Amino acid sequence: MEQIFFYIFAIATVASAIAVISLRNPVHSAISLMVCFLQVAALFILLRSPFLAAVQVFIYVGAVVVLFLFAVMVLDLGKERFGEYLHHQRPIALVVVIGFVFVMGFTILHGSLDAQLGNYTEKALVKNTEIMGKLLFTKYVFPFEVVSLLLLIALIGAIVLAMKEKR
Amino acid sequence: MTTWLILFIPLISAVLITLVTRKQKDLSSYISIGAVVFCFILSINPILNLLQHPHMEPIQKSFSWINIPGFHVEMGTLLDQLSILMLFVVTFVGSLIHIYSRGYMHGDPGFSRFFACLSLFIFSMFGIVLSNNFIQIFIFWELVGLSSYLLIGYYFEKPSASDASKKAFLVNRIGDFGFILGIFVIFQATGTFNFIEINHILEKGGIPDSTLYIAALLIFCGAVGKSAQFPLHVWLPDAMEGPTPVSALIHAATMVAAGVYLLARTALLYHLSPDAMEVVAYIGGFTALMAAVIAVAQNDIKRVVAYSTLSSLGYMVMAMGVGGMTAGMFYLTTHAFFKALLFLAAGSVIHAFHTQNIWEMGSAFKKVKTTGTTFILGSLAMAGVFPFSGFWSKDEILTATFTSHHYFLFAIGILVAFISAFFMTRLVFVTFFGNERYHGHPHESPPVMTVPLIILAVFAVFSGLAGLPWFEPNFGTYIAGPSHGGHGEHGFNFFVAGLSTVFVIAGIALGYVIYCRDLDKDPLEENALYKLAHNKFYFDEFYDNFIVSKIYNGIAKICNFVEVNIVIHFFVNGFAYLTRELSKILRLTTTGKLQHYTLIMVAGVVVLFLLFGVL
Amino acid sequence: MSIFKKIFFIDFIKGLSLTLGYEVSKSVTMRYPDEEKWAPYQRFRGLHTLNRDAQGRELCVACELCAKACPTKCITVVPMEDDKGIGISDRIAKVYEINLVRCMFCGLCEDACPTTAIRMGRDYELACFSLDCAAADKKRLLAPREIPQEFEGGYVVMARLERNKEGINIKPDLTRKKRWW
Amino acid sequence: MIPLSHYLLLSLVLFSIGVAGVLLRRSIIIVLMSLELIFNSINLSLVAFAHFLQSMTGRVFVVFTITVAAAEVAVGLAILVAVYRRRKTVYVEELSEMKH
Amino acid sequence: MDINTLIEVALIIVKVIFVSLILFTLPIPLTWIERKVAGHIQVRLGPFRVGPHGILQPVADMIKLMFKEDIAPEKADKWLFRFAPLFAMIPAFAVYAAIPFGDKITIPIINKEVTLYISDMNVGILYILAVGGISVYGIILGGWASNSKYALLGGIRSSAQMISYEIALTFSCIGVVMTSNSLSLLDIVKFQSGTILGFIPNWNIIYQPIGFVIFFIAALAEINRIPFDLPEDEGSLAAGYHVEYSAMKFSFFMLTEYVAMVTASVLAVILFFGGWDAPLFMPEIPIFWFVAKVGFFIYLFMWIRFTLPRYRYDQLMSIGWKILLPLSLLNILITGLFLL
Repeated sequence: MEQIFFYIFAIATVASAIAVISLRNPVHSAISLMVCFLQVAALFILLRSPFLAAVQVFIYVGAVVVLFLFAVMVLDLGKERFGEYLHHQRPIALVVVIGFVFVMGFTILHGSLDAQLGNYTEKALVKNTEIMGKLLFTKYVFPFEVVSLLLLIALIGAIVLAMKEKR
Repeated sequence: MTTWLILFIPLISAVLITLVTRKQKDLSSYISIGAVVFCFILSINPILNLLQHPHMEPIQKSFSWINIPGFHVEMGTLLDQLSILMLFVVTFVGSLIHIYSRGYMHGDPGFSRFFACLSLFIFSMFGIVLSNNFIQIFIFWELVGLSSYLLIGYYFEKPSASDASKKAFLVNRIGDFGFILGIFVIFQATGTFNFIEINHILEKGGIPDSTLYIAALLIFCGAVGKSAQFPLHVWLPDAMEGPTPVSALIHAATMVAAGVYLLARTALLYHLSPDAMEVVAYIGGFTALMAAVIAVAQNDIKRVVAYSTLSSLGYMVMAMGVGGMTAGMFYLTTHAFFKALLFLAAGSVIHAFHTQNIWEMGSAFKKVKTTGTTFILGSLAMAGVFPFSGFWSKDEILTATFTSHHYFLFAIGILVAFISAFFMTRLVFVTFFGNERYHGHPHESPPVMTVPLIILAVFAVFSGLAGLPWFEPNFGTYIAGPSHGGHGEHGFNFFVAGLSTVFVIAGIALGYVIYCRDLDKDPLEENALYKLAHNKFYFDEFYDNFIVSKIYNGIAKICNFVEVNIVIHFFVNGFAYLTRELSKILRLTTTGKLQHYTLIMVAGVVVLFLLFGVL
Repeated sequence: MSIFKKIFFIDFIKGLSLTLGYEVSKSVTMRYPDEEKWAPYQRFRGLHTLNRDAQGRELCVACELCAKACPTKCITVVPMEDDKGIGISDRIAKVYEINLVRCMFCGLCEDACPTTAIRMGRDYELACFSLDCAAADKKRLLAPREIPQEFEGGYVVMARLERNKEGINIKPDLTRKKRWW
Repeated sequence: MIPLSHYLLLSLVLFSIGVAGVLLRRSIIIVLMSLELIFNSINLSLVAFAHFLQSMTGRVFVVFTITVAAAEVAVGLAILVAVYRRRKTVYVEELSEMKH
Repeated sequence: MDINTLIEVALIIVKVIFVSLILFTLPIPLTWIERKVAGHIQVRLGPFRVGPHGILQPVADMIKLMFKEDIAPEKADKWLFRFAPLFAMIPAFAVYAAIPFGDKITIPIINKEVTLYISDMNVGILYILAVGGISVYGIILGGWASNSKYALLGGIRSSAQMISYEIALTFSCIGVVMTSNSLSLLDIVKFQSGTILGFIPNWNIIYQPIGFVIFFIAALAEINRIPFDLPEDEGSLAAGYHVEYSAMKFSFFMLTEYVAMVTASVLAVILFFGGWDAPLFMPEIPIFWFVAKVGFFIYLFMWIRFTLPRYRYDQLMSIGWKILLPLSLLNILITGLFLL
């Protein structure tokens, strides 16, 4: 059962990811991106991380892709039909990427990059969110603060950048 | 804790005024006045404590600031007799001047800025007074210089004011350069910056006399700059471009006294180096005489007072030089009162007449009675007439000079007393009596200005009694030089007192004879000496034409040659050329296109994996 | 006070209570064509009527004063002699026509009439499908009205929607009347 | 039961697609989207490891990654808008001021 | 798979179908109610002709919408134009997967306990907010795909509005999460049972009055109701994002809006008004109190719609960012302080 779901989600993920980089219209790309993110969220649920799945939907689907759409619409890029939308460096790039896939795939399959599923307690799964919250505010409180500061800076930076210069 | 509080309240006030109350002008003055008055109230406790325990141990509170092996600097406060006295002078005179300023600066567009700078100044002055080591005193020394610069250049839209502030700043730098060198010499010799530790080491001895001599002279450089001694005295008269309360606070009562305070603080050093003391004494004496002579020939009321300040500072330095530390500090205290009084009264006079030229005043004593009375009281104190405070303090200096067998300096002292009495008489008569030369309607200043005047006048008259030699304890009980264990040298010499009184009365009489008439201009104007003095002995011109244009420009020309031909043409441009030629080759790799870089990056990862991971 | 207002949304609650009050109040509309009809006041100036006296004689004597008084000249009167006693005198209107397209229902004809023959009536449903009805002839003007002259109007009466070949007609039932206020 | 390597392979494929997008597309907005794909592949592998190793650290780290990604998109798109406003182009290779 | 699992799955499917059916049919009475409320507030009668008191009016409308011609603009993006209503509708329905309508009831005859919710997620509230956030896609894509400037402006406006207010909405919910110590809606409701001082119901509104006000305002903006219905501002944008839509696609948008309104009411009830908890010693009747409270909120939304005027767009933005967001942060802070 779980395997079926995994393969459905995986195939959908890959397909929508390919759609992201191959569609000509940025709006369509953004929609594919959204679909891809939703699939990843579903995979997170398979990986017993409902909180992360919700966060993924919340931030990626609910905010990031909307932001992309927003930018596309504000700049009105959707109507531009890109003449040549791929690069002249296409062949060499494809070679490199495929080489990358092979190299890394080889490493994953033949390396020791595998782990058996440890015996986990149901409690850890149910109380997932609570444990994560406690960790965030105890062990990882410093990174947490740093990241929140970063977010604040990004917020201000984005506002400053996007603001029209007043003359 | 109290000392830290005293130190930082003015800073907080300055910051508050700068950040918050620039628009609410009244509020900013209240904050500033409140801060300094609060400091005064806080400083009452140490004073009472001192009065009860004359031989109190110095209280140090410090924390480590820079701690490198072999180099330890701390931040701290030192509360001993000397600093408590200065604290009292600064807070007391400062409070009165702050209150006075509220009236004097009323309606000025930069009102808040003024009070912010004033608070900053008070903060830095406290820093000097309370610091327990050389580094800290130097920092606050410079901060005082900065705030003095800001306040002299307060009317920065006037070219003369901005020039004066620059001049003050630059001239002070020369002295400060010597000062910091002196600090390093001392550190080299003793390995510490802390005053008390230095004193302990000095008492133990073992430091070569030459080192002490050099250190003492270099530190004296700082005092020369800040206290405007010859040859760096040129900035002080120009500093009168600032608002009058500033002149009173900074350039009469407190900051210029910092040099004297420094000498007192390092008195042991000088005590161990008699040669240096000679230098100090003669420079002080020369300054006193020169400034007194110049003061005779000035027509600007503030400049007259400024030169008299210069002369008084020379007096104090001379006292320090002859070992009369108690006398010097006593004179510093009384001088702070009557000179602040004179400046504030002069400010009040300027407020009334809307001019600074004494030849455009006159005959207005009845219109400005309070100001006039207090001014005359201050002048009497300045002239050293019995029994005003000036008499007692000056007498002590003369006694100290006399008893230490510096008869030449003693003669100079007597002469200066005579000239001081003369020009103060001149100032009073020309300003307030004689025929009417003013325009408009002079009027008395508001109470916010006159009340501080009256308080200061009371102190100018009676503060001399604190040093009355027949009482025990007196001033010297608390402030004692290093040579005299517990007691100051409040000897009283009837010969000295009599001689000085005779000369003072002679000076007043001469002034009365010459100036107590209806005059339109100075009767001595045609005199050659007068002209020389009127032009301040051509010091400014000498500095401009000889030092700056000949020596300084010559060095500059040599430096310019070296820099342009060797540094710029060979090193800088040569390396630039080399770099440019090399970069022409390397530039080919930067296409500026993001995706090229990314491609190479990913390819690099693949290659690395092929090399190390897979194979 | 204003901060209190802001914190507790006083104005918002006032608005809500106002609308709630209206919600529970009676509606002021009438279901016009189907069930109810507005019976106008007597002073209403609708389609004209030509009156008769108590004996049923036409009051109009074709003096043409109304035609003279009409500012839009929409009244056409052609007099004729008559001895049949149709009118109150021996002069009656042969043709009495009002062009309703031009008429602006000012009521001056009514004022000018010496015999109170012409009166502004209370019919207001004057729309029609052909131009025939744009001119009201004598027959139409003389015909009795659904709301008689004496009826004191100014309220809603029940009505019935009637469809026939000529179009739609709303028949009022003057006995069942109501006021909404 | 799905082995860890499956998740890792999926993550790798997603990553490679992202890289390919960065390398191949000319529109800067698609490049940014591809970057998001890369972020997601990393998140996926982190969560997979966290799940299989029974460790919370990976999941916590994903929270940080998502935050950083959100910040990156906000700033990136703001830059994009600013650049587009000035240069009227969104093609990456036309924005090559950084050379020389 | 054993029989029990099958029954469970079947039960879930039944529940899903049941809830979907309710949601599909709910707008039918709601449109009628809304028009009636509008009529009465404006001192008129509202729909009256079709059926007694016009009760069949929505059916007539539905039939009309079904048989209208389905027009797509020529230069529209056909696929997105077609899918946008679905994008709007699916999240609106998906939200109900996590909403509890009541606790357990026992079906009398087969004597089986049935839970009155589709699933009790342990991140329920987060799920609802996340999925609710997706519904912006329908609007923004519908607006963009129509290739019409009114629609595009409406879409952009609404996406900006929804993103802005979603933050305040989420933050106001965090206060509730903090007091009830759980992300699960079931737990949140259970936390609110009981009374304080014996008679005041232990509802979150007591602890979170500011939170509720923020939630309510932000919810108004999220579901595009007056006074925040800028996306379909008739005055300046014709009808906003769905100006080019007609027939069934349009009805999908309408459906979405009504479902969103119901969702907002349901959330308000669950988070702040104790869910199915009966107030003031009233008897516990399954679902009844829940429906009653939701009904009240739906009525409140309609009532507000015909009371308040519409805000300007800049006012909308400044309310969201300058008032609600700081207030919600303050609310979290205060809640935290109280919890400490």
